[in-house]
Amino acid sequence: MDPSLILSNLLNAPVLFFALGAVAVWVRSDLDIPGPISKFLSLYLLFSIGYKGGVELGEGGITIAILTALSACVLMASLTPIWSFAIVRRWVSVPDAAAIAATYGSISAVTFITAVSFLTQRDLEYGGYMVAAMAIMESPAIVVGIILARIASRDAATGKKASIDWSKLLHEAFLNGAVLLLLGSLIIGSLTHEDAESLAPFVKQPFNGVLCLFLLDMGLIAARRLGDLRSAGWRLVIFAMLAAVAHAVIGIALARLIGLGRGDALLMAVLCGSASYIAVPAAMRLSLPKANPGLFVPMSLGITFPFNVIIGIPVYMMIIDAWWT
Amino acid sequence: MDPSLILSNLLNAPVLFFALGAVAVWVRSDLDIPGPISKFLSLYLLFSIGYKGGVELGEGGITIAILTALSACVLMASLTPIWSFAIVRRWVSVPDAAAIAATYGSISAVTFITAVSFLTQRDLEYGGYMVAAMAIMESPAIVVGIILARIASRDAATGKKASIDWSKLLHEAFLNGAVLLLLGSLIIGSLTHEDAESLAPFVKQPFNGVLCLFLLDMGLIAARRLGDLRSAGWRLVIFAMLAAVAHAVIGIALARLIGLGRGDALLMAVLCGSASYIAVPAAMRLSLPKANPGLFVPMSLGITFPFNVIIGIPVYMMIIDAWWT
Amino acid sequence: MDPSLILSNLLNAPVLFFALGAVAVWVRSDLDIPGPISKFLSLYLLFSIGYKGGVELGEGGITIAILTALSACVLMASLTPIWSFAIVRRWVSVPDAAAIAATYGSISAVTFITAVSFLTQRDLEYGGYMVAAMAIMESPAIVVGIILARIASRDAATGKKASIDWSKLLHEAFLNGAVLLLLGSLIIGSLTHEDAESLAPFVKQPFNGVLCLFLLDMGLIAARRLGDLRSAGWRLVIFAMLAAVAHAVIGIALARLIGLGRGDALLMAVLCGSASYIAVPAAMRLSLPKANPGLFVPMSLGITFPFNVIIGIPVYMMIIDAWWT
Amino acid sequence: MESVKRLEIVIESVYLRTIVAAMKDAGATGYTVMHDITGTGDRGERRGDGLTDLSRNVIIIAAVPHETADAVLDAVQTVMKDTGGICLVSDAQWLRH
Amino acid sequence: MESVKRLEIVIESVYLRTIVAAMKDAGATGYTVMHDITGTGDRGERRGDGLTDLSRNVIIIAAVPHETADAVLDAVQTVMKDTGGICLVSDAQWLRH
Amino acid sequence: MESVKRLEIVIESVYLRTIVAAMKDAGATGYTVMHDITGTGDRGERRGDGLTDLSRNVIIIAAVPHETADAVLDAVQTVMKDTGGICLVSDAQWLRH
Ligand SMILES: Nc1ncnc2c1ncn2[C@@H]1O[C@H](COP(=O)(O)O)[C@@H](O)[C@H]1O
Ligand SMILES: Nc1ncnc2c1ncn2[C@@H]1O[C@H](COP(=O)(O)O)[C@@H](O)[C@H]1O
Ligand SMILES: Nc1ncnc2c1ncn2[C@@H]1O[C@H](COP(=O)(O)O)[C@@H](O)[C@H]1O
Ligand code: NA
Ligand code: NA
Ligand code: NA
Repeated sequence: MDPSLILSNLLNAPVLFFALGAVAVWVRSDLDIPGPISKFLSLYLLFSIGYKGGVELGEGGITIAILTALSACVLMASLTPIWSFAIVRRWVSVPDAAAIAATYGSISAVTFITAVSFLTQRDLEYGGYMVAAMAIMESPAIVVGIILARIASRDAATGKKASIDWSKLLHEAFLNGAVLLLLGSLIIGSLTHEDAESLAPFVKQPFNGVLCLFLLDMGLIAARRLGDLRSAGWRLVIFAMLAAVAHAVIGIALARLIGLGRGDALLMAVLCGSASYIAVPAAMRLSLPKANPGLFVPMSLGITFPFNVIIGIPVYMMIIDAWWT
Repeated sequence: MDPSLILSNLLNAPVLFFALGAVAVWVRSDLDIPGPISKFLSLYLLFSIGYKGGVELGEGGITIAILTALSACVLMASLTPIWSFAIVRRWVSVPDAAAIAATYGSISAVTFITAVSFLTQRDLEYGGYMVAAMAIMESPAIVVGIILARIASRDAATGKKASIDWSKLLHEAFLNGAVLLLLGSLIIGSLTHEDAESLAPFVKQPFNGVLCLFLLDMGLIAARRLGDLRSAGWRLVIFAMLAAVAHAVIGIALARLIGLGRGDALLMAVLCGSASYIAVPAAMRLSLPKANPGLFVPMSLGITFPFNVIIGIPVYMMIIDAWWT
Repeated sequence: MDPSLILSNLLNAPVLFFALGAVAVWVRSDLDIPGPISKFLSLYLLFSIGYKGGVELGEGGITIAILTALSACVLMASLTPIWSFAIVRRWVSVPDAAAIAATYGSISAVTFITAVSFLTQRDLEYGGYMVAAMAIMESPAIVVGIILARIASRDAATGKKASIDWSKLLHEAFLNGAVLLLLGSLIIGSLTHEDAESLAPFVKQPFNGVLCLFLLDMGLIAARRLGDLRSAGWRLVIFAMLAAVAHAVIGIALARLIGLGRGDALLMAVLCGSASYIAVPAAMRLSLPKANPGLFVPMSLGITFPFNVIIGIPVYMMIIDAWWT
Repeated sequence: MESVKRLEIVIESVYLRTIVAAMKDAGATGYTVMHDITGTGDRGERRGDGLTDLSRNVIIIAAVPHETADAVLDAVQTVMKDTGGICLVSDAQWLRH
Repeated sequence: MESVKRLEIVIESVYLRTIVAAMKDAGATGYTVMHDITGTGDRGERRGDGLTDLSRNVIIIAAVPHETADAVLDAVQTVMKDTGGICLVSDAQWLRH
Repeated sequence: MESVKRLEIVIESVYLRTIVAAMKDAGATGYTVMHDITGTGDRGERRGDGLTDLSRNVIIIAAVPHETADAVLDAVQTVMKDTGGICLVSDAQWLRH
């Protein structure tokens, strides 16, 4: 293994802008990115990654190999919450455990996008279908998390079942804006791949720059949330890091098993190893209002996200490099 | 005529993103584009189309042919409200009829821009002066609409004249932000056409991508407004479509008469066939508060706009292709 | 001297868009750029100018010549407030004089950026370290201004010392968002200069276009503020112009003395000749609430800024051209 | 502290200038405006759309001394007859700076 | 002018739909919403982050006739038991358009 | 429901931190802030400009129990002596969650 990969990742513009955001919070600067701009940058990134993935899918078509990979991803997204729940349930209440479980079963689009930028810089290829994999991994964990909460609270002595508004929940899980934009751009990209040139300068050229600005914003947000971690306790902090590594390694093993290339394997690793901080927390607030957002949000945003972006991605790459040769 | 042109227009990225926006509303997703971002995208499009048009005008200079075309456009913008008023007055009150008349006499910048993108994709040329035509067609209909409302209410038995604040009205009509930015960019483009390269990457490369995002937003907005149509009744819905076709065909005939090229003829068609949903509604709210915005806004935004973007543009192109050869 | 340079600067797209903004206010149009978009455009410009400067610094390294130039800049930023205070103190109160002094000691990033765009258009080179100079010139004047206010009020008969919250003040002076983003981008640029290509299309291509939109916004803001000038009186209006010229000429002389090139000399001139309207006013509101923002804000934003952008830059260039040959 | 009437007006944003002008004419010397307000009333939901300013509300708050309150309220009612909207009136104490 | 109860509710924005639905069911016919509200209360600071809508407040203002006020207040309290938030109630006069 | 004083403060946004700190010191435990507020008062129009935060208002709402109300009001007045702004005080009932 080559530790210089970690160092060189640290000297990567996106990672450094993330650090700049965190520094701004620590020195209590008033540096701030207005809310609508955050949303715009994230809309752009989803639009762009979705469209590019779709164009590639449209050119290559859907193969058995792709369907296998997608199935593996959905499987991971559905199983991860189960063991995560079993582990954290020892330390926190049922709703908190379910919310954390759902968070870690789902994915972080920005981590994925940062990994894509990492691959591009190293001229490693990846398949457009991995974007589809990202889109379909966002939601299953939400459903599994809520089912876990329900089963566990049924077990409890009171006998009172927690009632769940399933239509609202499925709606929240599968039709939230980010998922819809990603899937929509993917489909539109695959339908219009023949004249993709007209959109190429828009989806490609500013991509890295927008990612830097967005990670600056993520640095601000993550560092602010970090303070909430006091209430989480050291066990959850450690979980937030170990879960990233463990899930990523399982993802890499799975990628090896089904014969993915190195680029796809890295993306699979970050999908499995990352945790949600947009779709899942919103769904949890609605469906499990008793779950404390002061736990699952800072774990995902303050620990797992920076861990993956700064250390995880190069480490997973080193593991893959070692394994694939 | 070649129906495949309609189909191929349906598989156009901007049109598909418009559809994605509408779908998002129908499945009640929370996909949303923040208000300031909507305004920014529209500022960019006006800036960009104005500047490009201005550069071309500056290079070519103003000719008799151009002045003829501009006069034809102003004529159409002033006459359209008159017959529109006469038609819809049978079904709605005087202020409602006047507001609808003004709406259909004016133009929709996004329809124009979508038509420009349609032309660019087909390598058809158009003159920069058509942008000037768009700018000067926004306002006359507002004035004509208000005059119609005044005359018609004077006819009524009461004898009470509706008083109009002309300075406020003309101000609203000719100095609203969109018109000013468009005209300003046009003039600046024509003054600085010699070093237009320094702005070229900004005004050209992201254009199609921004249009896609903007049409996504328009899809969200149009689909939300569609619900308001219940109060409009089927006659107005049919008017909203027939008016588009009829005005576009008159526009095409006029273009033929004054000898415009095919690209310019298409732009003339969409200018005549489109209806306003920014400048006019705002002016009507102020000058005719009794006019129900639940009628003229959804007619323009929910029917005429999608009709033109999805079906109208390729159909007008087919008519022109048949006529010009 | 060649007066055509002033004329040709007047026919520059950024300057014309600034004028368009002012015109929009004068005709009372509703043209408006939403607040979050203003902030976004300014974030982009700071990010971009900082990163490009950093890449250049990283490539060239830090030399004695650079350190000399930076020292000269800090010196100017610290001395300018002293004589400015002495002059305006005759006409206004101590806090007002101190606030004006701080304003004129600090710099205007947009003036600097407009000068950069002016140089680029004329293919004149400038050193990346001038961006560093801009970053370190923002803050000293704030501190000097507050010290002046303190000394002057101590002199007064009452004997009551104005108490200053130094930690808050230094914080405001050195860690405000704009300074931090500029310095951060500079450092990141110099650290990652080896693969600067991945960000090049983002930081370079839209730069001029964004500057135009931003100057449009500045035109709106400056023209609105101009009305506040009634309370300022003609002496301060004249000061706002003479100070620009005088400080710029001192800056040019200094540049000549330490042997800077023509491009760097122009940037030095605008740094010395420009006045702050973001960092300083915010700091003054907090530290000197008795200072009337109706004086120092419109002086800087309504007079000095347009003066420099429209007339100052080409005039300073002519002076430099005459002197350097 | 001075006893005043606190007026709280919800009105479509296109009418902001109109109603503020009317209130000033009637003697109101100060007011505060909140933007980007949504709401539902007799005439359906108003959520605006960011593109047009149509169908978006503002809230105007004005503290008015008792002696001018009636005149200002009359002015508000006259404008609202054309434009719709609501006005809530309550008593408050004004702490002057 | 009609005498009404003025309810002013501060609640996390994810619960906006829930509480508005409950208030409508209890008889409230109109309401006004302010967005992007920050605040501090028992459960710490809420400043949101623009990216997620989590941890950002809205304010809902509703003028309710005295006869339905109790039902609406009950509905509000039921929702707030799960979601947290505050509700201030005061008397006001409603000037109808 | 508990009877409280409802404070509504309009102040320039640069002073938000200052006044909130003063109110907390005086015993206020919670508050709610609305941003991007414009207005007109003795010192002319304040409409801000998006670029600087200067000349833009915020509204702070605080429900304060009667026993701490006077201390908080004193703190507010002390800050406002330097900064300007207005503070409206009224009675309200607080429905706790
Ligand atoms: N009972 C109410 N309480 C609070 N706000 C209301 C109420 N009724 C109407 N509004 C507000 O006033 C606006 C105009 O009301 P309307 O003209 O009745 O549709 C609505 O969009 C709401 O924002
Ligand atoms: N005393 C108070 N006065 C005004 N607003 C309050 C007060 N207490 C809480 N709030 C608001 O209500 C929200 C939720 O309060 P809590 O559930 O107590 O954290 C806070 O974020 C504040 O915006
Ligand atoms: N009578 C009033 N009613 C409502 N708001 C006011 C009133 N007077 C002043 N304000 C607000 O308080 C801010 C500061 O007021 P002033 O310090 O008097 O200029 C203004 O910008 C308004 O937003
Ligand atoms: Na995961
Ligand atoms: Na038309
Ligand atoms: Na200076």
